[in-house]
Amino acid sequence: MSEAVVRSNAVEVKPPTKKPASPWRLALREMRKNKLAMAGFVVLILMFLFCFVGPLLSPYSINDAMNVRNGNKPPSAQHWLGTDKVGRDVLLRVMLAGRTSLLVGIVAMMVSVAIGSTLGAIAGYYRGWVDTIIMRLADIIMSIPSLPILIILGAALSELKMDPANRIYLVMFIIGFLSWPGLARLVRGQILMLREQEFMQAAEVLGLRDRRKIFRHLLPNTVPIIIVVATLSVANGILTESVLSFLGLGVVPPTPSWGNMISAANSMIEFQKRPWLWIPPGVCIFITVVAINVMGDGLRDALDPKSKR
Amino acid sequence: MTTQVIRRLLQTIPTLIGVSIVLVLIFHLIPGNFVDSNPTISKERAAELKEMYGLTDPVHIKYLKWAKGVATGDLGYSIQHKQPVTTIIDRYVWNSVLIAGVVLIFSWTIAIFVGVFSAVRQHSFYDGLITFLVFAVMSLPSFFIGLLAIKFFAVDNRIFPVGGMITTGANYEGWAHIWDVIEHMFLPVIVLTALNVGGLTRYFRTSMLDVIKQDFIRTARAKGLKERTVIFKHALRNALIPAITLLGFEIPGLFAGAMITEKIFNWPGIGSIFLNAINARDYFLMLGYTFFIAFLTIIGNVIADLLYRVADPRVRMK
Amino acid sequence: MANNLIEFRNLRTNFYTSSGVVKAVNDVSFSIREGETLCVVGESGCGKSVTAMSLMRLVSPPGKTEGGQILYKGQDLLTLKERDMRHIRGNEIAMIFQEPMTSLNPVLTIGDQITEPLLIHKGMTRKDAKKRAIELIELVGIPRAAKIFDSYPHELSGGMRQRIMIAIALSCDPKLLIADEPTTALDVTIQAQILDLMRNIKSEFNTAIMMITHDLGVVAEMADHVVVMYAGKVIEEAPVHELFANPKHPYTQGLMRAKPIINQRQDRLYTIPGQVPNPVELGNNCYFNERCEHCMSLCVEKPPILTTYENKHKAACWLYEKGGEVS
Amino acid sequence: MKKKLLILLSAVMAFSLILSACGGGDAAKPADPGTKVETPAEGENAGETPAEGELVTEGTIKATDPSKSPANATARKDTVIVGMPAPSGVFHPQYSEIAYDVYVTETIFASILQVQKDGTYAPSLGNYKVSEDKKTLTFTLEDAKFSDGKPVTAEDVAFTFTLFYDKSYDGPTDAYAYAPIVGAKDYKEGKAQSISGIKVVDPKTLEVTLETPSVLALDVFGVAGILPKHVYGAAYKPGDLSKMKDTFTKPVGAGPYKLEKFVAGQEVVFKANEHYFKGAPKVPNLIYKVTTEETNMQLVQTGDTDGETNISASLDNVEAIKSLEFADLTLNPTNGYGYIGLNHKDERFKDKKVRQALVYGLQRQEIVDGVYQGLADVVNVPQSKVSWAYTDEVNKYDYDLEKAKALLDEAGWKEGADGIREKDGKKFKITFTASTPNAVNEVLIPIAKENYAKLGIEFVPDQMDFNALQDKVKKGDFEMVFLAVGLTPNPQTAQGTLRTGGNQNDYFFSNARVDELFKLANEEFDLDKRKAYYKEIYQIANEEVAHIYLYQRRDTLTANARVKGFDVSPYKRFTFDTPVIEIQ
Repeated sequence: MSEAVVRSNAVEVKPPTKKPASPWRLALREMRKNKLAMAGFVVLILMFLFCFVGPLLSPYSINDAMNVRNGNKPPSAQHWLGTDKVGRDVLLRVMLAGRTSLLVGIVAMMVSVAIGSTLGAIAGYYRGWVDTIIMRLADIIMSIPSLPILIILGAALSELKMDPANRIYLVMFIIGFLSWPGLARLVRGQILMLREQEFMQAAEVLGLRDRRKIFRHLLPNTVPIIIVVATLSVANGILTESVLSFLGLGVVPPTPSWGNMISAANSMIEFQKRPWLWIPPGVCIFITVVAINVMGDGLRDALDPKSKR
Repeated sequence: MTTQVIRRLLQTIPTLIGVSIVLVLIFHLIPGNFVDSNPTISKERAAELKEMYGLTDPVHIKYLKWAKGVATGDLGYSIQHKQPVTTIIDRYVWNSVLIAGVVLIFSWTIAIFVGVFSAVRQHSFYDGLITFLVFAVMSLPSFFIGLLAIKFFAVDNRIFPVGGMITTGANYEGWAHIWDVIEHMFLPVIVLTALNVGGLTRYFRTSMLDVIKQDFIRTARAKGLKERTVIFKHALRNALIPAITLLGFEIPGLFAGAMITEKIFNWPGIGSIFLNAINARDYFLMLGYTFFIAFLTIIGNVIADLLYRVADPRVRMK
Repeated sequence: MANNLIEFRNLRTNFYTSSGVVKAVNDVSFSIREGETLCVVGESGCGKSVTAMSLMRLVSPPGKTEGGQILYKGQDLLTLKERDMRHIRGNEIAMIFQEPMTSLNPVLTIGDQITEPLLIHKGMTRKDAKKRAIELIELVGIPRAAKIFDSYPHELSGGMRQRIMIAIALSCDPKLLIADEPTTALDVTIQAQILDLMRNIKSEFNTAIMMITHDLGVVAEMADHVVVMYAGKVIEEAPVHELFANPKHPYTQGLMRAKPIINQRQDRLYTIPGQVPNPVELGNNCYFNERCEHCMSLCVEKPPILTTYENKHKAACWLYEKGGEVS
Repeated sequence: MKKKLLILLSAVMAFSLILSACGGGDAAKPADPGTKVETPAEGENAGETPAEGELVTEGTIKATDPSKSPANATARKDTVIVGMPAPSGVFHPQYSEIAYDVYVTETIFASILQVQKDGTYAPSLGNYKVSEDKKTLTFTLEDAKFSDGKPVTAEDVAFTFTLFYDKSYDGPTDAYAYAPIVGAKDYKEGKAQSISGIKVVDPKTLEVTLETPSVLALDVFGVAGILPKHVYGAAYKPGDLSKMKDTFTKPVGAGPYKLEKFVAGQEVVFKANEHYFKGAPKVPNLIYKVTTEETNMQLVQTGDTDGETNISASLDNVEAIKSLEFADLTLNPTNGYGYIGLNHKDERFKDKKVRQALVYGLQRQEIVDGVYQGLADVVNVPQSKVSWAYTDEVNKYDYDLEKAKALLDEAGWKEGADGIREKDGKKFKITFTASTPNAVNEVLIPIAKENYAKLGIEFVPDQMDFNALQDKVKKGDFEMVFLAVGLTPNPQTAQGTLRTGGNQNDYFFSNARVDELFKLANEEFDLDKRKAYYKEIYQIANEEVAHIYLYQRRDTLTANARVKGFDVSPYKRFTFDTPVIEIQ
């Protein structure tokens, strides 16, 4: 049943007036009640620890020489998750790959948020031709199918004499760059609404500069929506990277990422014979993305005043 | 109405031009080309061929030549297939459309029902379970789900065919042929639907939650309508209308998703051809196909936009 | 004296919110007689709307009707099967709401929405239903009914929409019409028209009306009988003239004083001091005690009981309770 | 046409099939945690494959129990289904470029000559004779008919040959470079209506006159699928072959089968050509089914296919096929090889001693075994060991660290304080351009890094996308690079890589004697004489270290044992067996 009735009846009841809770504290409280979201948060923290602290505890190191004679060994006491084709410890690789994948997701998100919120805010604030140009640009990027363009950019930019170790940054930026229009639209919508509100007239009266108005007064008000989109786009970044890796255009070996680890096990025989190669990275992607998604969903519920119980 | 349609169509022109410029620029940057990958031809011959294909033109000439062709419905010449790009697209795209269409229908139907159910039972155990499941299928890379599906459904248990679109050598006719194709569609459709349905389900859930809180739902209930009528006639209709605009953006998503599944399930669609084209550096096929999808997206958006105006009485065109 | 159409007996509806249990309707009893207009008065959040929704059995989670009975024609509505209850809603008991702008479904035509109850409750054919719907539209005073039938809500003004809501509510000749602040969101002139319309309906069809309002002007104009609610409880109940002439409860008195009176210039309107108490933290006392001018020690110790006095006047206040003075 | 395999090979590299590797039977003990994994002892020699016992790495492994063939395969009494990656639908012998289109055209069209298992040409639809001055080739035809029943005549052959020289011909054959016919230039430039060097003598005889003698002309004319002029003539307009492209999916030829149906991306269905001049094929229906790397093995297993051309030769796959028991597996050396290219313009690599040191100092066997587990050989010449022109009378360059060090010392590269060799104040640091993802590089890079460190050379990998790499190589912008190349039956094509200024010679290798030998060989049609020339070429390439030759891997052909008669070699593809295969 809906909450409509509740809203029109019971919620007229004034909220408890114990402490004037800030919206953030309210959101946090709301978050804490969402068990699924909290679980996601905890899992995510564990995953970060696993990836960033784990390798320090491993007896192996990325600089270990490869030894093909020790390759494709099933899990054992020495190698808990076995070894890959060229004899590297899968557990260590999974952890290091996690660093890459998480980093890709986070940086891609930051790029997307930086571009998306700035352009969105500018478009929403200035309106007119600035808005038209920015939104047209967003349209263009949104209407180009992202996967082909990712593939092509990946190929085109490999022209830059790029060390494969640095290529992940490229991947991050491409993923980030292609995902800003969605956020820009959301932010623009919010800003269009906000700029008509009274506190903005106050800012107007104070004679603040545009930049200050946009970045100090307007944008902060869109933070909840940005946070939600940002969270979800981290998950998206991780998935996109893995698909690119499958096509051989993502993070390239020897730098491990979850995506390229799975795609290294690309034949059915490998799939059946050596599950330790693809199950660990697969499970890691799964856990991480689910965790981020449920957390993002929880955040959305918590930060969205409309969905308050 | 007609003027609205025309105006809306005219508005797409700058976007289309923008898209085409961006595409040509990007494609121009791609290293390697088809001709140079043939090791048996002399340098003179290679130069001759590149000239013939217009690969040596500076980028603005390339753009103008190509744009001129596009304006007349010619997307260029596939060097690899030695055919016009439109012929190649026509040869393979329908198989992709078939999958995309079925996936679209399935994923929307499922997403609507699940999303509605989940919204109606908000915060219940079912809602939590569905939320989790939805995120679960969204949380695996498409190729991985595809490979897993083949492993479990086609290799370990031979429930579905391993891949392809028809049983080779069977020469089925009529219904047998149709059933054969359907059988081969199962796995790719399941995988693509699973991937597609998650986001949509969330969308419908949120959208339904918004609608269910509206006053007119209370009115409908107060009329003594059955809950089913309230949800599906009164609430869903309101939730669906804004979703129409989503349809436009479904197109690139579906075709992009299909690229991976076609590759894995050996489905003879345009996606796998495109992937090959990239690897072979079949310049115009890459460019043509990408532009084709962009074009579909833009047109899809226009149609969605117009449909929205038809469907929503509040903005209905007079 | 007419029969009781509806009888609330010790109704309790609670809301389980994240901050605690809200007793939105707390042991409420009163009745509505056939053909009578009963007004329920109170501030926002006093539980008057929830009482109505409880009657319709449309309280939705986290709210729950947990005690008491609502007798309609001798049947307890609260124990009715959902199917039977559906047959009562919109058919025997109809309801109109405060926000005419949002209470109609924006994507369905007016005609669709008016004919809906006719089709399901009266089993009419589409054709008959349309005919009846057009009659109803005319009945509520909207000209060019046939054209309106095919329009969408956004094409109508607020007043017209509220008329349409009334038409929908009347479509099945209900025994009881619940009107939840039907005029609050409307212009004053429109308000008067809507109230006129409702009065006409009442006299024409002998429909009982349960009108929920916070506007004593509306009460004076419409009511036969008045129930005053405060913080989920009925604190006073009386025939309209009796109440206006002789308000007993300090809260009611406050309400009366807070009402501007025409031709009488006041420097300041009277306001009842203090705030509505936090519904979660209600103690075992008179909920009005903090704001009451006449607060006594007893008032903070024990809740007063609704007691019947002369002229069918009921009130829940220790001031009139001898027992109160004793203990 | 010969180039298709090369294309296939590049494609293979581009997609970089990750050849699954298996350490099965590896006796090496797992290293203790925390210690560096030991690399095999220095000087340990190649040759031994993992202690697997008798790993057959070449030839045919017969099915052990043909009766295990799946029922649905056995049920096909008149149809053979062969799996392969998708052909693109260019079914025209002069245009088909990717290997799978070539498979189809070879099945539908017949050519005058046909390649044998050792790479030599044998008469097929006809034969040829060379004139005294070696400039005139006379082709004679057998009595043969096209699948539509019309006879094959010299007119058809002339028509076919002429197409190669059309101005608008954009197929993969560089006809003029291989077979400079008299008058071809004039024809191409539109100055002549026909090519004066192509002369129909009588309906069974055709004379072709070349400007200069070229043994490569056979690679154009000998293997060109003959087009029936009465069918294709309608689509032919000099200077505008656009209509020819409409005929791609409606091929008509004189080959063993005719096209019944082409379902793009799915299958190519053939019917036996009852007019085939060597007698109608025994199998009435032949289907090429599109398969993918991921699942082609499963299709053989389920009986969906009777044969599969594209299962990569890895230990995993070999074992899996063996375990099917009903399938014959043919392992052939791939007609190509992998090598490390050196930029001969680089000052350091100009010194032969340095180049040799780089070969001696690299554990090639270790690398090759690491990648292919025995299913590949280390090679020392740029030729397949099954070719008639092959020689192994060359330096084997077995791993020899001391010798490598000595050579570098001699070359003036002295070890510096940091252990890195230097000369004239310059450190010896090699940037290694490598494509990624790539299975070979994955193994090669760590081993080479370590090997060369021992030599006092810093080895820095620079990994990139395959196409980017190719671009760099074309521009000469590299020092050292790993690549693989395909071979053709005619050893003469190697001139592209070894001759000064050769089209494939991106490494600036230049040797006057090699240039001379190639010229001599190209003007000689006698096999024995040519063999001697090539031998010398290979010896020079080996001695001079034109490239660091690495390996020749394996290709497979898997066939359900119910189909008999496949007898393939790296040169002779299964398509040539289609007229003779039988179902048991």
